[in-house]
Amino acid sequence: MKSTPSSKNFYQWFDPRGRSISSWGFIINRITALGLSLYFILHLIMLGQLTQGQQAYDGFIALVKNPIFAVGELLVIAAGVLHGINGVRIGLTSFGIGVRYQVMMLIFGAVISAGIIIFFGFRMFGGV
Amino acid sequence: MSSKPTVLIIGAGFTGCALAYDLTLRGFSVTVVERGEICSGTSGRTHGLLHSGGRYCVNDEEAAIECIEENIILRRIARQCMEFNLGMAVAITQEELQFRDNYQAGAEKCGIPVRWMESSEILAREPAINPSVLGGFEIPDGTFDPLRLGLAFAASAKNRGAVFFTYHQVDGIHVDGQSRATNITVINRHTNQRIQLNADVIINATGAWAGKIAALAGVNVPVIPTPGVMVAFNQRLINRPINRLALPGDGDIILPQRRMAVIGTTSFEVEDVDYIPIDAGQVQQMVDRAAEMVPAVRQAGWRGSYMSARPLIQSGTDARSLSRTFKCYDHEADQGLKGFITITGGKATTCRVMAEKTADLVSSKFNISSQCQTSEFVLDSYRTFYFRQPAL
Amino acid sequence: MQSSISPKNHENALLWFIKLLAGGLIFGLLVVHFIVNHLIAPGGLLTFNDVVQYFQNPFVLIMEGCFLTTVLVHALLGLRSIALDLNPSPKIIWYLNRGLVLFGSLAFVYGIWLLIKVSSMG
Amino acid sequence: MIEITWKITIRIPRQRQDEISAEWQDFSVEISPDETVLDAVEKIWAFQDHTLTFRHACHHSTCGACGMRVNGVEKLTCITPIREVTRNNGTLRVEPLRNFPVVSDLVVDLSRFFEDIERMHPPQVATNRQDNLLYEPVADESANLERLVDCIECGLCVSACPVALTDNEYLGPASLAALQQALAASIDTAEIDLADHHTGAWRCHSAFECSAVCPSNVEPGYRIMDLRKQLMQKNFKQWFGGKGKRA
Repeated sequence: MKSTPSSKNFYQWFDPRGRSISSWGFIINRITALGLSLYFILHLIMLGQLTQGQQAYDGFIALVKNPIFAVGELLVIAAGVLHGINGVRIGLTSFGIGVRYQVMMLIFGAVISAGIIIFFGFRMFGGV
Repeated sequence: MSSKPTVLIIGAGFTGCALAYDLTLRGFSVTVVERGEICSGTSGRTHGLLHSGGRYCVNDEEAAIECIEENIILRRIARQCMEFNLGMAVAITQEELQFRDNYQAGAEKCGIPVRWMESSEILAREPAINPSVLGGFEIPDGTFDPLRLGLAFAASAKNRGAVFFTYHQVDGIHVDGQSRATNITVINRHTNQRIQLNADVIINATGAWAGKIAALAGVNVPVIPTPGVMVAFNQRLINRPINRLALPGDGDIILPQRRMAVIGTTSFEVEDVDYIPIDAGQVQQMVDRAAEMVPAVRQAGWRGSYMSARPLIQSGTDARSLSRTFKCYDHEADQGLKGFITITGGKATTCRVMAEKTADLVSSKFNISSQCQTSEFVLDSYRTFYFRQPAL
Repeated sequence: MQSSISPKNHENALLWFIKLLAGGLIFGLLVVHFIVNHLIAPGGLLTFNDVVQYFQNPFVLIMEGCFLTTVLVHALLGLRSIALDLNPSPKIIWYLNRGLVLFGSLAFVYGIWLLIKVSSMG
Repeated sequence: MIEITWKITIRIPRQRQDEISAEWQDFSVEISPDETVLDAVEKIWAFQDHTLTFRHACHHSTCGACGMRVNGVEKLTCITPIREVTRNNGTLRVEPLRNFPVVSDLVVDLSRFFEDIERMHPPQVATNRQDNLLYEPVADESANLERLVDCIECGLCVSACPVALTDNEYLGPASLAALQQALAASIDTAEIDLADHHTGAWRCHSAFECSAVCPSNVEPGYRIMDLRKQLMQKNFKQWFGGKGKRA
C-alpha cells in the first residue's frame, strides 16, 4: 500500500515541508555525510597524484586553483563544519545531555557554523 | 442444541463491547457490527467519571447502589484504563454545606464509603480548589479512559472468539413471515460491499441511535438523544474528580484525565445525533459554574470542547425495566417481533451490569442457565484488540 | 509478527560508541589539519615540495595516519547506518558488511602506502 | 455573541480498501473557525458523504484515535482548531497518517503499532512522578497519586519520523518511548535489550520530529535519548566495570 514504509521513500528524508526546525539538523547531516564521503574518496584518489612525481602533482594543483574548484573546496569546508558541529549536538544528546535544549543547540551551532564558513570564505576569496 | 447459538450485536460502544464479552464467556457465538471505530459514538465522548454513586445517593438510591457495586468491580477488572485517586464532593455555598447530613445518610444507606474533610484538608490535597471551600466528602470516584474501557471489553471478547466488524454500517434488518428478525445487511465501509449476516438473535445496542436502528426492524424505541457539552483544559488542575455537594446539575463536575482537566456537563434534547454543533453560550455558562469550584479553569488553556449524546428514554413507556438506570426492550414481548432486543440508556460505569442483565435475558431465551462471569477476570490489554492474531 | 522471532541484531552500543568516538577525534584532528593545510601554507594549497617536506615530520605522519583511520571508520559506519535505514534484507547486510570492511581495508592500506611513499620521496 | 462562519475547502484522498492509489476529493465546508479539523471531517461525513471513513472517539485528546496529516503536518484533529491551520476561503489537505498501511480513506492499520507497544510492557497508569519526564518537577502532594500515562498511542510520531519512512522494521518513537516509560516505572517485564538493536534506539537519527508533533507531552525524542544513555551506561559497566551486572 502506498504509504507503508519503503526504501523507495528515501527521497522524502530530504523533504522539509511541514517538518520542524530539528529536521534541518537531520537533513543537513545526512546530505553532508554523503557529500563528505564522496569527497573523501576523491581526496584519496587526488593525493595519489603525489606518487606520480612533482610535475604531475603541481600540474594538478594548478588545475584545482581554478575558482570553480575553490568554490567546491569551500563547500567541503562548509559541509565539514556543519556536520561536525551538528555531530557534537547529536553526540551530546545521545548521552542524554541537553536533549531539552537540542533546538537551541541546533540554532547556536548553525550560527557558529555560519561564522566559520564566512571566515573561510573571506580567507579564500576575500584576498583575490 | 448442537452448535452454539449465534448473537449479532449492533453497536460497539460500552454496552455492545461488554455484552459481546459476557455472551462470549457464556458460550454464544458473537458477532458485533459497528459503523465506525470502537466507541466512536456516545461512549468515546463521555467525560470518563467512574461513578462512586455519590452523585445519586440522595435522590436515586438504586442507581447509587448499582454505581458503587460496579465501581468496585471495574476497578478490579479494568484497572488498565483508570486513574483512581478517590474523588471529592465539596461544599462551596452554605446551602451545600447544609446538604452534608443528607448526603452522609444517603451514602451510608447505599454502602458508599465517604469521609468528611475540613476545608484545610481539602486545600492541602487539592490546592487548586476555591479557597473559600467550606468542607466536603472524600468519595471513591475515579476517572477512566473512554476508548480504552470499550477496547478492553472488545479485546477480551475478540480474544475469546467474538468477531468484530468495525466500519460496517447496518443497511437493513430482515424480518421473516413469522415476524422474526433473522438477518441484517451491512455495508462494509472500507470496500463499499454489502454483506448479509444471520443470527438467532439480534441485539440493538446503539444507544442514542437505538430508535433509528429499531425503526429498520419496524419497531419503536422511544429514545431521545440528550447531548451534553464538555470542555477539556490543557492543565491537570486537580488530581481527583471534584463534584459539587449537591444534586446533579450543569457544570458541577471537574475531573482529571492525563494532563488535562475536563468539566461537564449540560443537557438538552436533539433529533439528529450524527453531528451536534457546540453551543458557545453553554460552554461559557459551564466554565463559569466550574470556576466556582476551581477558579484556575479561567486561566487554563482551552484544549477541546465536545458533545456526547446520552440516550434518554421517554418515560411512560411499557419497556421491561431491568433497572431504572437503563432499559432493555424484548421486542417479542412489547411489539411481537421475535429475535430482536434493544438495550439502551445507562452509563459507562454500569456497562458491565447492563451487559449481564441483557445476557441473562438472552440466555433465558435459549434455555441456557449460565452464570455471568465478567466480574471474575481481569480484562485483556486493550491493545490486543488490534492484534492480527488473538492474544491468548 | 515481529514478537515471535527477534531478527539478528546489526547495530549496538559499541558500534555507536566507536562512531561517536571517531567523530570526536576527527573534530580534533580536523582543526589541526585545517590549520596546517590552509592557514600555514600560503594560497591555501601546498606544492609538491611542501607536501613532501611536510611529511618528513614523524608527528605529521602519525597524525595523518590517525586522521585517515578515524575518517574511514566514521564514514563507513555512518554510511552503513544510512544503508540500514533502508531496511535491507539480511543477505544484503551480509554483503554490505563485507563490502565495507573490504573497501575500508583497501582504502586504509592505500592511504598508509601513500603516506610512506610520499614521505620517502624526500 | 456573533457567530463567525468560514467557508473552506477540504481535500481528502479517497481510497477504498482494495484500491492501490487514492484520488483527491474536494469538499466545501462552512464552519466556525473555532471548531476543529475533526469537526469539519465529521461534518463532511454527516451532511455530504456518508461513505467517508475516519477514526475518532473521545474528541478531547485522550484516546488518540483521530491523528491525521493536516496540510502535511501530523495533528490530533480533535484539538486542532480550523483557524490555526487555514484562513477563510482557504484549503485544507487532510490525509491519513504516513508510515502505516491505509485501510480506507483516513483510516490506517495500527495493528503492528499496537503489537510493538504491547511488547514493551508500558504501564497504562503510573504515578505522577513516574509519568513525568525527568526534568519536570512534580508537587509533593501529588507525586504519588496516579494518572493515565501521557502516551495516547495516536501514531503521530511514527508518521512524522523520517526513519520510519523507509524502515518497516524500526520500532519507532512510540514503542521506544513506551519502553523507556516501562523502565521508569520499574516494570519487571520491560526488557531494555529490545532497544539495544538496529531496529531500536540505534536506528534513531535525532530529527526530533516525534517530539515536535506529539500532542501529549510524551517527548519520544527525549525518551529515546534517555534509553541510549541507559544503554551506554549499561555497556560501559560491562566493558570497563569489571563485575558489571549481567541481565
